[in-house]
Amino acid sequence: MAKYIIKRVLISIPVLIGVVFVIFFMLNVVPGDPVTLMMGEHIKPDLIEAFRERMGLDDPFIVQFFNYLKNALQGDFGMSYKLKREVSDLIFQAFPQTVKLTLSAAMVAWLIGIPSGIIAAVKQNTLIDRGFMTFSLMGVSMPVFWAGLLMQYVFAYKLGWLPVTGYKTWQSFIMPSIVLGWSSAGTIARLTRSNLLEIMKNDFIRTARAKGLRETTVVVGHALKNAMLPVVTMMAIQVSSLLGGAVMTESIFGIPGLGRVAVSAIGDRDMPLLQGTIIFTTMLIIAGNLIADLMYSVLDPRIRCE
Amino acid sequence: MTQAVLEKNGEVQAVKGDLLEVDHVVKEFKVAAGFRKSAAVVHAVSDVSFTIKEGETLAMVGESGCGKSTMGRLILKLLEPTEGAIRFEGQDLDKLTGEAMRHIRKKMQIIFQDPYASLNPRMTVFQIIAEPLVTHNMFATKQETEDRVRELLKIVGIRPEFINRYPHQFSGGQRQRIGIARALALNPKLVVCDEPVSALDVSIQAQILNLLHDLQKDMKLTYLFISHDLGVVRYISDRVCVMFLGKLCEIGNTEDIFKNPIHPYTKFLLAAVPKPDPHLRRENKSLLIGEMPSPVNPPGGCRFHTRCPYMTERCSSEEPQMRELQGRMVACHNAENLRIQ
Amino acid sequence: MSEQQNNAELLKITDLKTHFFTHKGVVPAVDGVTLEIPKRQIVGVVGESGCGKSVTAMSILQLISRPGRIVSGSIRLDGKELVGAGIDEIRELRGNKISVIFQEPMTSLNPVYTVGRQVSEAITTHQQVSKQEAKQRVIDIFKAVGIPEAEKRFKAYPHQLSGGLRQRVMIGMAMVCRPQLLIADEPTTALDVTIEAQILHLMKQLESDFGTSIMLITHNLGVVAEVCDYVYVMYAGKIMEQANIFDLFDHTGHPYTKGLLQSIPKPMAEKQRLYNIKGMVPNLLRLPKGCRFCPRCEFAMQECHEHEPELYDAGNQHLVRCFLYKNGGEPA
Amino acid sequence: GSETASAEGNKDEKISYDNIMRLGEVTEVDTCDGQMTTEYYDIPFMIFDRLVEATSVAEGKSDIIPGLAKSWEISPDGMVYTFKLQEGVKFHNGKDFTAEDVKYTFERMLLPETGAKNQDFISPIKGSQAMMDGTAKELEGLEIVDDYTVKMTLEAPFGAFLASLATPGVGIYDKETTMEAGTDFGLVAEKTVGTGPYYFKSWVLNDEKIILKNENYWRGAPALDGISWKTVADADTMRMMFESGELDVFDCDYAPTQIGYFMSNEKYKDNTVVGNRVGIYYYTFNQNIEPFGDVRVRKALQMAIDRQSILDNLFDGRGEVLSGIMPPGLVGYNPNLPEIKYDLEAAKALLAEAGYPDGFEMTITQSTDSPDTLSRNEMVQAQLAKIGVKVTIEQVDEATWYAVRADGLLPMYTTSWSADFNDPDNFLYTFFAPGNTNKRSFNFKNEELSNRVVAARAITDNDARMAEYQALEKAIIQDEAAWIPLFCKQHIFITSDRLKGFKVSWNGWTSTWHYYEGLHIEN
Amino acid sequence: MQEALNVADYVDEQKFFCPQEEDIEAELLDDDSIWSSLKGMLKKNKLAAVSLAIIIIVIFMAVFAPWVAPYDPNFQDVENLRFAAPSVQHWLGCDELGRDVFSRLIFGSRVSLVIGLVPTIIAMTIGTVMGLMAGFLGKRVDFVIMRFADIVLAFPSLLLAMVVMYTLGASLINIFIALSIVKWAGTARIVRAQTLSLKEKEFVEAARSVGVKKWTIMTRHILPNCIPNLIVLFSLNIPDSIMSESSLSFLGIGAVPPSTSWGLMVYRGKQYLFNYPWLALAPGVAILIVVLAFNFLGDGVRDALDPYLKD
Ligand SMILES: Nc1ncnc2c1ncn2[C@@H]1O[C@H](COP(=O)(O)OP(=O)(O)OP(=O)(O)O)[C@@H](O)[C@H]1O
Ligand SMILES: Nc1ncnc2c1ncn2[C@@H]1O[C@H](COP(=O)(O)OP(=O)(O)OP(=O)(O)O)[C@@H](O)[C@H]1O
Ligand SMILES: [Mg+2]
Ligand SMILES: [Mg+2]
Repeated sequence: MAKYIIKRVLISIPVLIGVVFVIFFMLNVVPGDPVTLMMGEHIKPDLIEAFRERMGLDDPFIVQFFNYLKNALQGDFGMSYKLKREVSDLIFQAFPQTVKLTLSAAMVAWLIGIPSGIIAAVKQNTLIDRGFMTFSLMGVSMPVFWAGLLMQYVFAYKLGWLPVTGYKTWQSFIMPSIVLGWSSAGTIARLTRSNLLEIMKNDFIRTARAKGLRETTVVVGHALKNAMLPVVTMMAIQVSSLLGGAVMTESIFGIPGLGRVAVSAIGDRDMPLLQGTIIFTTMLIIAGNLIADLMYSVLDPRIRCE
Repeated sequence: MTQAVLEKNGEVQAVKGDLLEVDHVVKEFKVAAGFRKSAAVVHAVSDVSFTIKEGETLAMVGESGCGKSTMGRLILKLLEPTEGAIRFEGQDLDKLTGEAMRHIRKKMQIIFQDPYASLNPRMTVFQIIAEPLVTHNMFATKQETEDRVRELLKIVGIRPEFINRYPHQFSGGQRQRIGIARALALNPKLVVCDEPVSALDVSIQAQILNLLHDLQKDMKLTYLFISHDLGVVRYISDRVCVMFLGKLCEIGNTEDIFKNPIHPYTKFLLAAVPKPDPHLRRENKSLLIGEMPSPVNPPGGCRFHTRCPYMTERCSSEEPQMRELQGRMVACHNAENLRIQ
Repeated sequence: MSEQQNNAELLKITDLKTHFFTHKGVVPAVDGVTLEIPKRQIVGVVGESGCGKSVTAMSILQLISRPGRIVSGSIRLDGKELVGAGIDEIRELRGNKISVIFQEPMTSLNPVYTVGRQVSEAITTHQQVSKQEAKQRVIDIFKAVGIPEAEKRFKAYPHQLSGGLRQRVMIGMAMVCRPQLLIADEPTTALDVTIEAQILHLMKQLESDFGTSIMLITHNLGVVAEVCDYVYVMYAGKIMEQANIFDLFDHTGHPYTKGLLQSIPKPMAEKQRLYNIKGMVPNLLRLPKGCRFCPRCEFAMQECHEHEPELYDAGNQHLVRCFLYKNGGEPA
Repeated sequence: GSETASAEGNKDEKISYDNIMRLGEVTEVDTCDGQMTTEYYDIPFMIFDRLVEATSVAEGKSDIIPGLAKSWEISPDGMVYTFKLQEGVKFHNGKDFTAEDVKYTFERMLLPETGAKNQDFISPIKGSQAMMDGTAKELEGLEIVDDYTVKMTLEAPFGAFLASLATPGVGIYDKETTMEAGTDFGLVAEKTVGTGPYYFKSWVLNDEKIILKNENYWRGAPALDGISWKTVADADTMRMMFESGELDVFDCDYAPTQIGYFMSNEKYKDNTVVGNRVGIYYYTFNQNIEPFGDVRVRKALQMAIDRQSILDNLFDGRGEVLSGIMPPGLVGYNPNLPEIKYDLEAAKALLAEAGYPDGFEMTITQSTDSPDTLSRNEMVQAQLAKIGVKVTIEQVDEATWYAVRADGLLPMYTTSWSADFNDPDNFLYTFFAPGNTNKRSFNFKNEELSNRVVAARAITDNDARMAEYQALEKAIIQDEAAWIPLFCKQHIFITSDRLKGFKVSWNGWTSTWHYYEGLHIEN
Repeated sequence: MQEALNVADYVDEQKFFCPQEEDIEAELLDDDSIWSSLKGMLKKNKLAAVSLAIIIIVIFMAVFAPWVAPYDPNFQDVENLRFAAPSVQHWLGCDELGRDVFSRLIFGSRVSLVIGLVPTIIAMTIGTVMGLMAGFLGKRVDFVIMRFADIVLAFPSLLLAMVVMYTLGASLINIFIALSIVKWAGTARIVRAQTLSLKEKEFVEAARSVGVKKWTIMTRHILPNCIPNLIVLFSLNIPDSIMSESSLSFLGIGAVPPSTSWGLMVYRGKQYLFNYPWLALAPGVAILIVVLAFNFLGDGVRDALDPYLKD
């Protein structure tokens, strides 16, 4: 198992490098000079040049890229142009909030998505099916910021039940998790439903019924575990979309997480910060993938080692 | 025939009409196995040699997974052998590329077992049957192609009016006929039939077998007939080769083998076939015990020795070679003794 | 039929109709089947693909799923009516008094649970037994169905077993509650001949050891000849002929049965064309008028095109659905 | 030293917000070092003191009052300023404030390696150019007479020198601590030390900055326990937070469209604080882009925009349409400037005269994340359509916008400017000095006028200087039509019930050291 | 050979195994094509049918916007209609510049739908080609393409789209590019997986055995069999793109005025949520309904085309 994890981590290194390269490349073709941005408008051109040289910004693209990689491997992601702080510090400060938000949103997504999917599948093509699917797909169909604002309006502003923003108490995570989680619950519900329907056509379900099992035992005991396999894989993909949604959720709910850092870094052309953030979010996604794979192997004996 | 074949010494009468020669062919697949395990090697076909004469039907029988289909695919060069050579009309397929190979392809065709998977569901009958013709530019105009397709449909017993229908609009037996028409389109010499009737009901099976039989007569076809149904094999083939776990056990004339199997595996195989006659019921049939070993770790020595009741010391250590016995080839150390029984 | 034989009856299906209500129309997959399974017998049901064999069998346990349902008829197990019984009553029978094994051993087992667990579930569903005891019984039954290293296999997952072993597990699962009736729906079709022979042998043994009646569904007449006592021949949702095994082969009645038997390739000194039934099984949505078989029948008469024949008695419990037997005995 | 350690030890202590003013901000700031920013002065204002302070005497009027300099003398030629410094003032970490700190602070600003952005405010001092060029290490014009006396000699007389020393960028730093802090200065709360009424308590990025009261402030401790700034990225969220009592002040600049709502709401009637912004909204012309090289076209566009309508509809009419550069409240404001009339017919006639009877196509560029600017541009788009001018609104991101503007390539755009210090120089020089007009993409072509803008700095007679500025204003805006002035507007704040004594500074900014004076919370 | 086969005789002789005509005629009625499956699904699944109707109506309104919209979407009447509440004249009220919200909604649907469609088509075309090549050609091609896909999939997609948008600048074309870059990889993966399984199908082997060229096999045998899946993917990708656009709009890098999109309308309207709620609610609900409709239709299509889920 350990060997497998190590192998997986090693495999993801080229992907990470590719990600850095892509970002590096894209930010290198942008108009708008980060140096001018950083140094202000009053500075003399020759000083700008000196600064560029010092920062290695005059080197060829490839050289810059490899220098960056070299430093990153030693944990040095450089200094934010705009905020003039260590990128790693900024990220570590923001990281826990994003992880918390993503995890709690994932929980919400599963709590809404899986039961809805199961009920919809069992009651296929009935009003109940449509109702549950509509409910869970509504999250996918509302812009996160819009849903967030509406929730804030109702639950914080009108009813005063929850704080409008914040991240220090668990109460303040309720709305953001629901908004974000709901936005991917539909995907999970849909996948659960269609997998369950597919699994229910399998011969072994007939076998289970022929044994005299109750229908609930058949569905929950025999079909569900099989149906969950692709849903688990989905989880990894969810991480990516949850992180994307976190960008907006964090803005709306005032959570100082990675998404906020990323947005401002993009706006400010803060290359080192942006690269750092993307590397870390990518690592989160890769970790999500890895966890999904491991869970898959736990669930599916065909993959698990003998 | 060609130089290559003539140069081969021995087996003079075989040389004369050999259309296909399979020469010590080995095929191994590397598969990624399991979560943590590294790649494993499946020994699908191990050192198999046989020949097929023009106009004859050679049947290949054996249990599931013993390598029959793999052998068929090797012959058609859908797979490349790991070792060994396959010669068609004396030409080594391995060495042929491009145009030459395309030329050879016209002479070899295949009919598959599954009448559902073997026809592209998104193509019309016309497109399916015309594809070989178009690929090899057999006809200049579409009209000529269409005429030929219609003719082929008539031959296999499908009304030509259905030329623009899709496969799902036909029954299993009809689909199999379409598959046969496609195989015949280029006037092949050799047709590999990979279990062409296993998926069909007996009544339809009889129709198809009759058709194959008639076509062979009329078109001088040579068949490699892969099947696990010994009844069918006995009906259709001139010679039979029996495979076990990637290796040949026995090759010989059909009637000889059916009447007097030598290799222990052949004996069990024949004994296991249920006879459609309640009077022939035997309460104490000699049953083969156990399951087929895995082709990933085939047993050493004779591959059958783990299940063979006549196993001797030698069987587990030394691999038996094919040798001639009573006008056929057998790979068993104890063949002489068993013959007497 | 004598009084005594009636007593020996385990299952009696009378005029069963199971139809599928698809959007293309009503498919009468089983269309008035009457069938009896006596105690301690192996009864075969044969026929071409799609003629309603499996649906008949599944109707017994009411495992028919939408859009199908039993339209009418009666199914009695030991005199107890099953049609219209509550789902809980049926569930109590499933796997307990009546169990089934299916054609595909590959897909009939749940891939994510150990076979031991799946089999012991059959026990714990119907009986209050400790986990330990259930396990012991599973291991015992595994031994009984000839699974080597039964203790070890208890913890195996289906994918770790070969097809033959899986089918044995299926049989073990079916037998573990000592059912009165075992429905075997093409139990050997997916298996190699050598394995098939083993499984058939095992089934015969079960019948004699446990006294279980077996309903064996197959399209392989060889298999029927090998193990069955009594045979029903189905065609397009109806029983065409029923007879004991010897009568069926020796005094074949129905032209359809004859066709089936003659289509089997036989070892012949000289190769000649095989007999075959022309045409193919009709679409159940558009059944021909009159006898369902008459469009394919060589002996079809005017009458056959107009009226549906009944099952006519040809003596010795041999019934044939053909006008040739209207007057009993040998064909007119 | 030991002070820093104890500050760190306190990190986890729970802060009670009972007596802390809670404010909100939409964007996170990059630094609290006043030298390094041109946009963010809230905290620099509060934690640092300047030599002099600008105080609001009346609405839109300011006076210079003593700060860390308790008095000063100006030589008659306006070249030498001698400051007497407060004695006994201590920095937040207990270090004494002396003349050495003033020298250090000024030199730090000018040294190129600092990368400061506010050199303009002290660049009149002699030798500053040499330092900025990197040729001098010390500021020639700044002389320490004794520990509490500093003498500054200017390159040339500069009437607004004192006013510019009151700007937030020239807060005085503690030499020793600041040098030690290096690049952490302005970023790490404990290391950012001043003499101001509050000290920098904590800064959690994208979340909250807190300053707490300086018990030992030399003018006396403030009434508030502290001030917190929450970063709330979304203005609508911020407004909800305010309305549900999580913030004490809502700055209507974040939601100008909501002014009407708040002003007409009974609930907030007594909680509205209004100040005039000493500033101006305007549209620019890039004279390098045709047809804006033609003064007739520029004039036509000036007349074709209904500025009153924009003010009324987008800012609830809270402001005043302007026709020049200098807004009311700025010294030198000219109330008698002729009005630029909204006159479509005249505009059309001018366009026809310039050879564009059917109008032309043009582009207005804005940065993407500003729906308010977009509304303004869309109104202008619709208004200009009436004289046949077809406007395309182009959106680019902020960084690009600034970069392109600095290259002088931005087409027409709209923005606003408000006074850093109360002198016309802060407007005219910033916009129309040679070089500056290019950096702002005006590309103003009249060199004579540009040179006069620079020369006006050195006029020692204040009245004469003001007269020159007024003349320049008329020439540039009305004769040359170098830009389209729109209006000045009020800056409106809504405060919570508990916050008392909230005032707007003389220039209409939020950031003001008046957060010290008279502001308190009644719970 | 030809002379050996007198076709007519031959057929005559064989006629006893020639299937009967009525039978085939009967079989032919069982049409299982994609279209008939979809038709059957629409009959059974009312929600999908309603969804389809909604989508058709919206598309109709978008195409014929100038005729359908009651007013010019950019006509401002700031003086009189600023924040006019919904009324008989202005069904959904007016915005801060006195423009008719309903008309803007109709015109906005153009951009939103185009953003739903165009990037999806581009991305899926690229993804299909890539997936086909990777799956069919295998080896190095597969390796290179799939590593690229891995990289794209390892990005948080919205961030990637943002970076692309910032790099290229906000414009409709760039949204297309950004979303295409983000989305192609998903399609590529799915097509690759399907290609791998189709490649093993016997009809492909049959084609190979007669020497059909690789490209022909890919285009004639594999691609058409991916189509049901692609249809499903397509119908599920469209709502995704519409949502992505609204997210980008929220971050200020979505559609560019004067063209308005629903996302942009929500973004601009949200500041009036309290006082003039129709400004944000109307486009928000429009997005909700259309995206839901696409999702339901997509689910229906999946149910209909997925052989496992068929009854
Ligand atoms: N592409 C492949 N990759 C890996 N293993 C393969 C491949 N093709 C075949 N094999 C393995 O090779 C062995 C022989 O397979 P083959 O299909 O030739 O058997 P067969 O005799 O045709 O069986 P059946 O009667 O089931 O068709 C099997 O164990 C099979 O799993
Ligand atoms: N779910 C269903 N919907 C519609 N028709 C069905 C369904 N299940 C079975 N049928 C129809 O019922 C008929 C009988 O099917 P059944 O499975 O009993 O055949 P069978 O005799 O077991 O054939 P096989 O040998 O192929 O298993 C078939 O024609 C089939 O089309
Ligand atoms: Mg095979
Ligand atoms: Mg069946």
